[in-house]
Amino acid sequence: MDFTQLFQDLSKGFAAFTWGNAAMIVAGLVLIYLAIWKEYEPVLLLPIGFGCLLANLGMSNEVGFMKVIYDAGIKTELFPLLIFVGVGAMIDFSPLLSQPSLVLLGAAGQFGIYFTLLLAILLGFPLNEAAAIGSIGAIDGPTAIFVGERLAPSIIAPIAVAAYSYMSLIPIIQPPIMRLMTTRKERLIRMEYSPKPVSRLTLVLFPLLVTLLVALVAPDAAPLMAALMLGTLLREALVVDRLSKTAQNELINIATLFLGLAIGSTMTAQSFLNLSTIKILLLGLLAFVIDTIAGLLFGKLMAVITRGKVNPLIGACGISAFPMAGRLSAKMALEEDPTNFILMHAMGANTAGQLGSVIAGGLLLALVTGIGG
Amino acid sequence: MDFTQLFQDLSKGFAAFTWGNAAMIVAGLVLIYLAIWKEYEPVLLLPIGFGCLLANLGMSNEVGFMKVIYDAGIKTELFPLLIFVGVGAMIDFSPLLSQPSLVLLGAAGQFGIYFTLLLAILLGFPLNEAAAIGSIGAIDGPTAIFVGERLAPSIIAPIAVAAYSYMSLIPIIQPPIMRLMTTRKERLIRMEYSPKPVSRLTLVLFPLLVTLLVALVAPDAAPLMAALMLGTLLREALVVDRLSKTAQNELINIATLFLGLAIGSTMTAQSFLNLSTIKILLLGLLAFVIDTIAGLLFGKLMAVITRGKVNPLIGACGISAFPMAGRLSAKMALEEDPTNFILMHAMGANTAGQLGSVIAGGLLLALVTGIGG
Amino acid sequence: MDFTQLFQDLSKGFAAFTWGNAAMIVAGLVLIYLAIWKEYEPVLLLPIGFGCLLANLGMSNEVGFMKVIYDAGIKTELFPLLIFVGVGAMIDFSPLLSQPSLVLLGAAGQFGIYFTLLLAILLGFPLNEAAAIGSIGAIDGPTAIFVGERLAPSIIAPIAVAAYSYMSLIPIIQPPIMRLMTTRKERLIRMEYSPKPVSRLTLVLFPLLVTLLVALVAPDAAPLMAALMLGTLLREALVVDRLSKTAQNELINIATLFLGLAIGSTMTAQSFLNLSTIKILLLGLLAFVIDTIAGLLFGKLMAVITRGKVNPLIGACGISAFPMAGRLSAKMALEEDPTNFILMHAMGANTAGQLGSVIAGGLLLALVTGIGG
Amino acid sequence: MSVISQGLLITAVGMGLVFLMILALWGIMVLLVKLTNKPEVEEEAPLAETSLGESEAVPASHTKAALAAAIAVAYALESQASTAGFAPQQGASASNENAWWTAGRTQQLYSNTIRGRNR
Amino acid sequence: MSVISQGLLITAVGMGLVFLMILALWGIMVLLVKLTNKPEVEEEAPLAETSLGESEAVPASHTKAALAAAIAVAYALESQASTAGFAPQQGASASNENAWWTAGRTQQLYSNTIRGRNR
Amino acid sequence: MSVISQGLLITAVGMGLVFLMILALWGIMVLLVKLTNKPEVEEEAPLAETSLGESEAVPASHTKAALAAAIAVAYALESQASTAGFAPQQGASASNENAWWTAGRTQQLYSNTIRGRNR
Ligand code: NA
Ligand code: NA
Ligand code: NA
Repeated sequence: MDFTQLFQDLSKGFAAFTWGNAAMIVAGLVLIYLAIWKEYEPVLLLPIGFGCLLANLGMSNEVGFMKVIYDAGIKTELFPLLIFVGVGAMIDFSPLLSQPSLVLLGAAGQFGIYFTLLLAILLGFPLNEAAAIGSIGAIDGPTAIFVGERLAPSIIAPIAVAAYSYMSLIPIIQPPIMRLMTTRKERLIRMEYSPKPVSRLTLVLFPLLVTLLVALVAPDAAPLMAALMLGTLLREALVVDRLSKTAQNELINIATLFLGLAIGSTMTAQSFLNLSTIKILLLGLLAFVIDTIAGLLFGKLMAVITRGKVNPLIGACGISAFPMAGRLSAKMALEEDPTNFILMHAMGANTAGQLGSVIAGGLLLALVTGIGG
Repeated sequence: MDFTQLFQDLSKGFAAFTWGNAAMIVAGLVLIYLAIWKEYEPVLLLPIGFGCLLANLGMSNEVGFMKVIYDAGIKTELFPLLIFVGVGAMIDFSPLLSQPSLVLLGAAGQFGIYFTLLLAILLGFPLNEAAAIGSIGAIDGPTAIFVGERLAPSIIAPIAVAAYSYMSLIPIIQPPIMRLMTTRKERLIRMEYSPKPVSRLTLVLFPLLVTLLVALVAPDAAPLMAALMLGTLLREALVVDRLSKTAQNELINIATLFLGLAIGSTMTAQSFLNLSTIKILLLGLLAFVIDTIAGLLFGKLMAVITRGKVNPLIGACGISAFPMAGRLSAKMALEEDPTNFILMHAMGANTAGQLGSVIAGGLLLALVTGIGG
Repeated sequence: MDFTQLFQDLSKGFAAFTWGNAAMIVAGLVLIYLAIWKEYEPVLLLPIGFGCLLANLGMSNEVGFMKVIYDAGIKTELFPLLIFVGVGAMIDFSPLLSQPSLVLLGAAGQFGIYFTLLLAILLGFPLNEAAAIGSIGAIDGPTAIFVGERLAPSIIAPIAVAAYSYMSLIPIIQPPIMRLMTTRKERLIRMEYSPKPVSRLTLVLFPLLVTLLVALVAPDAAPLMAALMLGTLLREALVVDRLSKTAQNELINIATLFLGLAIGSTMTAQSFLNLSTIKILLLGLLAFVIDTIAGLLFGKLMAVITRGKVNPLIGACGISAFPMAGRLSAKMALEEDPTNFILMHAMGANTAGQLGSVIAGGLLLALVTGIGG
Repeated sequence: MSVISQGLLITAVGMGLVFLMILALWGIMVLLVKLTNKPEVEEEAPLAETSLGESEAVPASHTKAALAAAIAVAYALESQASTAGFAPQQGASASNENAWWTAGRTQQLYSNTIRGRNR
Repeated sequence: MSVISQGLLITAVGMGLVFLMILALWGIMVLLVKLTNKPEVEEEAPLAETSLGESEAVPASHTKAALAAAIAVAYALESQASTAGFAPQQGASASNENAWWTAGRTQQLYSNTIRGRNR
Repeated sequence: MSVISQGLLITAVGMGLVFLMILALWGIMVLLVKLTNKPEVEEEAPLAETSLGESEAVPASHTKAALAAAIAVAYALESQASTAGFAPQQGASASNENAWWTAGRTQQLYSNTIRGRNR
């Protein structure tokens, strides 16, 4: 009988615990605090924060049940896709379809991706990691995780944390930039409510055509776009309420909970506590700022071209971050003029940004694989 | 730097696209059209149609996330079984139990299976494929997929498509046959409402006894029947509402969505676009017709034997296709006489057909394995 | 053509059927009877009973779809953990937090674990099996399955059956012991309703601290405790209702159904029908009795120390068996005095027992691995 | 043996066994119903009257009750649509046949909901 | 080629392709809307009046109706919160723009629910 | 070492550690509650009165209120049954103890629902 071994076995929890773990646990607690008391994307930050705790208490994604969950949902790319089916079933594309020109705003809001990529290269990241960091600029959680997991799985944790944290910080990050970049006169611009009705046929054909287009031109984005469009199709078909509701509820809830836990479980001290992580978090913030600036500039351009028929504020929704960015732009316009409702246009631009983000993410994957691979 | 390779990588979506893919995409769109505008089994045809699109846009069941879903649910036979748990929880066997003789109609409606098998052999299909095609005659989606996947996984797509498409076409396929095969006088027959109450004990013991019987006599059908009877048991136990509702909702919805997608994802041009598929689709249609005829003939026989106490129309429900066939028969009787309600008897025969189909499917598996294997 | 083989293939169900299978099917039917008509933990005993039927009809956890389910959920330990997430989301720890001293009762109710372990060793079980049997004394299904599966997977079936059956028999097992061990005067003791409110911050920090403590001191219990505390966190966060409800409904229902089936599917005649099983079932019953006695004795001790401020009846809730034991204690007090409400205290002690059981289970794992491994 | 002979054999044996099993099922059901259901005294009518409470003139109230039942069943059918419920009552009771009859009438009235969306 | 050159190339090609695809999407959408939507006759106002039924004085009832609509939308928004619904109507119809306008007003009134809990 | 000695050792160490951990938990809980809960002024009684509004005669209204509360809780318990809820209030508040008391009374009245179906 070896008492030493018994003691070792009983104290293995303490023995494996490091100062780094303690620091990461504090980080996890901060995420949980932000989730609960600041209500920053709680459905994701809370599981991520709790997963971070677990990772630093011996339950990382490399052992036991967290490995099972991680392998089943992140490695197979299933969780982001399931979440996208649910998101798609929640998105109403009719504001965009009744004002197709808004789709252009969805392109401008992707500049941050490439700007960040360049900056990350300058900071010494290899191409694949730089591109993965750039994907934070897609400002869309599932896209960032999908692209990041394929290009650089070792830094998926800081990427996901940056993507979701900043997304939840949109109401803090964007307003100062919006005020700085637009004049009061511009923010007062009223937008005409388009009288064009959108038929059911349009709403059904749209997801099918988008899937087709993206699968042909940017096949690397195809799974993401297909999942998103499947959700939209379930929603607009009107005949499969059962499936649409399941996608919007059980499916997305379960996938979100486990995606959050799994992402959090990669945040071990040894993989997260290094200079790279800090760089990634800073670059991610920059990506958000650049995206917003590019979107606003493009919005101003459209305001000029249309001779003041477009309120540049909706340019800021092109970054994706659906639906927070859309709501925020409408709110900013209301702050200047309490009778100026641009919610519909903002949501149109926001859904355009969602599409643009997925497309840009897919192209990024293809380009990096094609050039760097 | 190799621009050619970059271009290749960017255009890989187009490069892999063939005319066959285009044709199959049209086929997928047709399924989606039938699902949405004709409301033919939309919860299945819509996912199948969308899966077909994906399969021909580089996302077949042989790569990526569709492979994950296919392997997890079709190869393991889990999806059809989960669906059956949900279906079982939706079936009320009391109409059948209060008129046990109706169960005989569930045997007659299986002739189509064997007739189709013989015809398929004559058309040159090997025995295993012929039997798999025959399983379309079970007129029950999960059974056809379960049997088809075991006997001939390479032709599972046309089998599933035939099974679900024709099942949704029941209101178009059956009425002419019903009018042709029965006289107006027969269709006017009223059926006595049996006063026999069915106790809870009966309803609980029934699924247990059926599981036992089938597992002993037709063990190949045991998983299917066990899943169906588990659902019924959850329903009739009355003490596990939680589980019964979960089976009828989340479980069946999620399984249905992914089963549809997975089946659709096998419909690649190279596996689907050939003469065999056309033959299978035609044979499947024939199976439905034969089943209906056999059922009606047996119904007429019962009408004679009981001296006009059985309306032959309910013979057409013995084919399974639960619950569409049952509703249709009742509707046909109402068309002749708006006060002739035979819904209960039709549902009894329909549930008998459900049982008969599973049993026949299991026996088919055993016989083909025993003789041909 | 070999008719003998055909006949063999058709009769393989009968051929494989043994008297042992028949006996086990009767056992399964008894479980189903208890579930439906006695309402003893029906959500678990019904699936276990049905799984037992399947196991003895050729569908055990070693073949086919039951193997898929077993491997996916029991071998990976996922099902007990998912159930714990749901249970955690149902537990209100505020009664315990407003009277922290009740937590002591959660320790006393674990004596049965070790007493049973010793007895099992005396009866000739090897150490790992004896400890697995002892885990029945945790009086908590997921804990017993988690510990049992790690220490002695071959006897997981009788352990699970004992754990859940006796847990459902709590209203029959405990009352006589409670009457025997306590005086009427003791049972009449009224407990003060603590006026201490519990803040949201407390309720959020509690699961986090418990996870931390247990992960460091009893890392083998960490997954179980983490799952339980995750559920509680989702509940108390108040900002993730979606996830909390999903955990309490879909997640726990699906996991419960399949856990039950999978456990039942291990109850084949050859693994279950032996002397060991009978010993295990008897030892399990003893574990429940000892746990109750120890809890009551500790309750009496607390009554003495606090000079009659603690009703010893709540000692019986320290055994876990949440929430049946808590309800039962409150009911016993009411039987003596219809105006004596101790439900809150009983629930506090009951949740303490839940925590104590998980901790004791984890320590048992560590000790047996450290000493015996 | 040729494939077609095999097919014929399978057909013969298969259909034979299907009928045998269905006959066995019939026997089991008859036996089961006989063993598990004792003859019950009629207790519906009084129950129905009691539950309705104010039934004065029998024919009138009967019509009203039938209408009320029809509406109730229609509502139930509608609300059960999401779970593809088609039976008027879960767990058949003594008033089984009336419920089915009413359901028939109701479905007739609401025939556009027969081919529901969610199945 | 250096990594930074690769990055610049990716940036140029990437943003170019993003704009190309978005332009393609624009074209598809314009075409799609044109092909699938026929010009419809106005039919909202009478419908609304009919459905309200008792509108006597137009200005007053209009205000009332707007208020009623706002409340209804607010309620709908509230109850849709659990599915993160943010659009006033599923499946946009002819009265699309009014609904959005009303939603805007409602969200203004209930601004504290804009950042809902469940997303 | 014999197996039984191992068992005794495990028992001794195991129960010792269980008690140690539970004691640690006790300490943590006491500390936690002390640190996170500031003393609050009584605010229940007026609140309750305000919410009920029309309480005139104290004894009578008290009984009525208790009855109303009991019914409400009973209803809540019933409707929570599907999620195995057993606590009278999610997220304990200042009126914690009253709620539990009421729940006790209610459970007594509806004792047949104590062993609910769905757990
Ligand atoms: Na973006
Ligand atoms: Na059939
Ligand atoms: Na215990």
